[in-house]
Amino acid sequence: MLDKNGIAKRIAKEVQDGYYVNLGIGIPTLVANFVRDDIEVEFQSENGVLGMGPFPFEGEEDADIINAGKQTITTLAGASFFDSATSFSMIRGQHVDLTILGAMEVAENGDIANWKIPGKMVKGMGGAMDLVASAENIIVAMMHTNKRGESKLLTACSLPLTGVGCVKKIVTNLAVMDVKDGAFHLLERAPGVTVEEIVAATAGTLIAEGEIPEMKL
Amino acid sequence: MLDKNGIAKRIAKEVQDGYYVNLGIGIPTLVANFVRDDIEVEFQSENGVLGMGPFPFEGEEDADIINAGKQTITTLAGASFFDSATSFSMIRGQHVDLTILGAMEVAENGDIANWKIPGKMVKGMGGAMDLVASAENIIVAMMHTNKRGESKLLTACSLPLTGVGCVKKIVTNLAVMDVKDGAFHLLERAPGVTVEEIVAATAGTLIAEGEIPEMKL
Amino acid sequence: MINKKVNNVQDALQGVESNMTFMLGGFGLCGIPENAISELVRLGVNNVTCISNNAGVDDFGLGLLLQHKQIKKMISSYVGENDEFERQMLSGELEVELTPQGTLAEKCKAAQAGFPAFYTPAGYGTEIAEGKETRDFNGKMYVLEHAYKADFAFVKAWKGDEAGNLVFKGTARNFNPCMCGAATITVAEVEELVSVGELDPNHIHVPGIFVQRIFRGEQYEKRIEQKTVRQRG
Amino acid sequence: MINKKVNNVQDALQGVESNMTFMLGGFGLCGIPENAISELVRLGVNNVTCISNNAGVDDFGLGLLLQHKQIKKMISSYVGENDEFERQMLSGELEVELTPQGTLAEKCKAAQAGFPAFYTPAGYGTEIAEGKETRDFNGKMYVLEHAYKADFAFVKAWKGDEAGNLVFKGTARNFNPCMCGAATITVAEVEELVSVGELDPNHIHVPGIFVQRIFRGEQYEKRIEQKTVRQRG
Repeated sequence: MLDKNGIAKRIAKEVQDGYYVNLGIGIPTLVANFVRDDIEVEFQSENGVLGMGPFPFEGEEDADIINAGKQTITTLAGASFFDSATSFSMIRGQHVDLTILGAMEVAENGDIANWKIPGKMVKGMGGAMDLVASAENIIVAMMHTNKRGESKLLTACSLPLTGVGCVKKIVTNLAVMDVKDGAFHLLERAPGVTVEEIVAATAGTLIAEGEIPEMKL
Repeated sequence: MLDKNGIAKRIAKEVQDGYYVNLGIGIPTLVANFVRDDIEVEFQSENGVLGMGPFPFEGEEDADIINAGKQTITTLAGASFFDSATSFSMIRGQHVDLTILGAMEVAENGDIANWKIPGKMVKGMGGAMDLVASAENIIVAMMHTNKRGESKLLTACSLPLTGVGCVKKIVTNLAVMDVKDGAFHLLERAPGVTVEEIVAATAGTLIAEGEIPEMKL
Repeated sequence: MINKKVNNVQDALQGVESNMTFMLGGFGLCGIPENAISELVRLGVNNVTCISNNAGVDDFGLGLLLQHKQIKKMISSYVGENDEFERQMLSGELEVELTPQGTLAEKCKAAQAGFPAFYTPAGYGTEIAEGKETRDFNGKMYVLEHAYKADFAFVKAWKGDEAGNLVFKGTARNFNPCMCGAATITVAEVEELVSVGELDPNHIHVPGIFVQRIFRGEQYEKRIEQKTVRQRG
Repeated sequence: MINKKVNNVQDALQGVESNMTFMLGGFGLCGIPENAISELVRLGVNNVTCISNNAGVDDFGLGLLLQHKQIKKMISSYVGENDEFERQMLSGELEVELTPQGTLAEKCKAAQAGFPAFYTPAGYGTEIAEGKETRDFNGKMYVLEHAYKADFAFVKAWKGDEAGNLVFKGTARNFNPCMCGAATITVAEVEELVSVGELDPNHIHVPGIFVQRIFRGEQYEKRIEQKTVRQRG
């Protein structure tokens, strides 16, 4: 079973040379730490920066330079700042190659819910609705089950949707899955996790054909 | 009767303190020469400059700094350069206070034609269609009649339109007129020109009520 | 040069009244018009609608207006990080309209640019699209979203000149340029107000035509919401 | 940093073929991609559609492609200043689609920004609106215009870096930024190609994400169309 860093590490393998990548808040943010350093990648943050670098050293943080999670950041050579409309032109115009974000629920048809629990929590969708409606390549990073042990991979989402039929791949603490043809397709098991455990933790249709390899990190 | 500079001089009196002004090619360009220097005005050119100044001195022209008429220009302190989309945001968003442009024909309902003579000449509308469709304050600068002596102030335009019901004021070599309620309303006569001469040169409905003063330049 | 300079925040906010709609720049607490917000608190205008990506934190940014119950309605994309907000929303004291972030930016931009409405894919198939026109273009579905209308836009830039030209620093730019010219009156506050001619005309982020009033803000706290650092190797 | 640098105009135009649609930046002869145009002439591709505000003059700019009869269709807002153009248009050799200048800019911008279409007041009630959807918003009429699609966009900037970031000078900016990222492949040519880190990240007009290839143009004539000067007092 993977921890959050493990999920981030596995997702980092999906990041290819020449990719512009948007990382959501939470586990996705950790992905930047694990991307191979022999490939060229640029990170975009929807509040208006391309070419994000690591967090600043203590005392070097600048209130005017943050990411979408409101964290202080640095920029790398070749970076640029721009306004919010331009930022979403990059996203809506499909210039960002890969979007990695968290979710509360994903359905077997690719629907995703991650912004609202009616009556309980409404933080808002931020840029997530724009991202999932536009991105051609979306990976969801999340725990396979919620805090109550219930599957987050469902036949249909029960929470208000963020986007419809948009999720292509999911990496959880238990597995890597493609989402296509109305089902979750098991590709890899997390270290030490059996196919049976994944099946048991998945409420939606899960297809596991042939030998399912353990993921390499 | 006015010459081109006279028309420009009369129109310059319509330019008020604090106005952003877009000047079309031809007579309108001359208006800049006659604006009072005790008021604050900024000239916008739709190819991407705000704060245009006079033409450069010989040897100081810069191929990268031109106006919409492709003429070399200079800029004043406080000027800015921007792209074409931003430029038309200023125009479409009604941030430009006054638009002065030429015309081949104007109709008594405010229609204007100035971009095409079917079978003869098609230079294109350039930014004129955007300007006339958006501007709240449009003054047409033109000769009262064409080269064949025919009136350019008509009941209805015969040439393909540039915009509908948009012209508010016309200054010609003969007169100043408001365009409202489906008619040309005579406001001022050019020096030495009689009301009768203006009536004779106007094909559309011309209303001349009371004493029509001679214009002051 | 058309001079947009006013002497202080009081002059800059002349005409502000209760029941108005305001746009406020900033992302989180980054690039917010701190001085205009303080003055709105001091003026005590209430029943106002605020269009702003976020709602500040409990004791800073728009959180100050929430604290004083001056806001009738918030239009934002993300409103976490604010307990008082959550309390007012759940109790029904505060009306909230959540809008996808890119849509929010573009609804301001549309108002600035004279576009009445636009089609965006964001929110299609979600409750955000309920009651809105949707349409297929080239096999993909889009939602029709309308331009915002506001009485005042309050933005914050790094530098500005008397002609109203603005320059931003880092990610403090965010929504600020999109809101300039999107309201009847745009008020820009800057850290440094320079004379015309000092800013490079090639590097002006917002031309002065989109700004009606400009002033130098008295002080900026520029609070950091999530200070995150790494250890020195 | 994702490196977009290619060594020369030949590498930059790899994949260019006859029958394609191109966008070309520039206003008149100001800010046109001179080197890309020369290479298009050399490659001899024909039957192409060109989206560009103007069509150059008889012996320079896009006029060169017209001279060699490589253009099937021009999409522009203004095509005066070119006799060969007029001859080909009147004889029916050349297809011409005239589009209001602001609409042309925005059709490029829409392609860049992922908007399928937009409503603009320009051209309402004229032959430009014939056959197009029109619509009333708040008592004013608008025309629905669709985003352009192009195979290549050729733009010219003043400076650029290896990451594809672009900076423009004066009014040579014009349509160039609107076209970046509006085609499958955007090729930027620059007068000066600098290393990453040399351009101020606050003052980049076009972020590199909108550019696929960048090269330093061998030479620029930068011809002036209407040299206009005043006398020294």
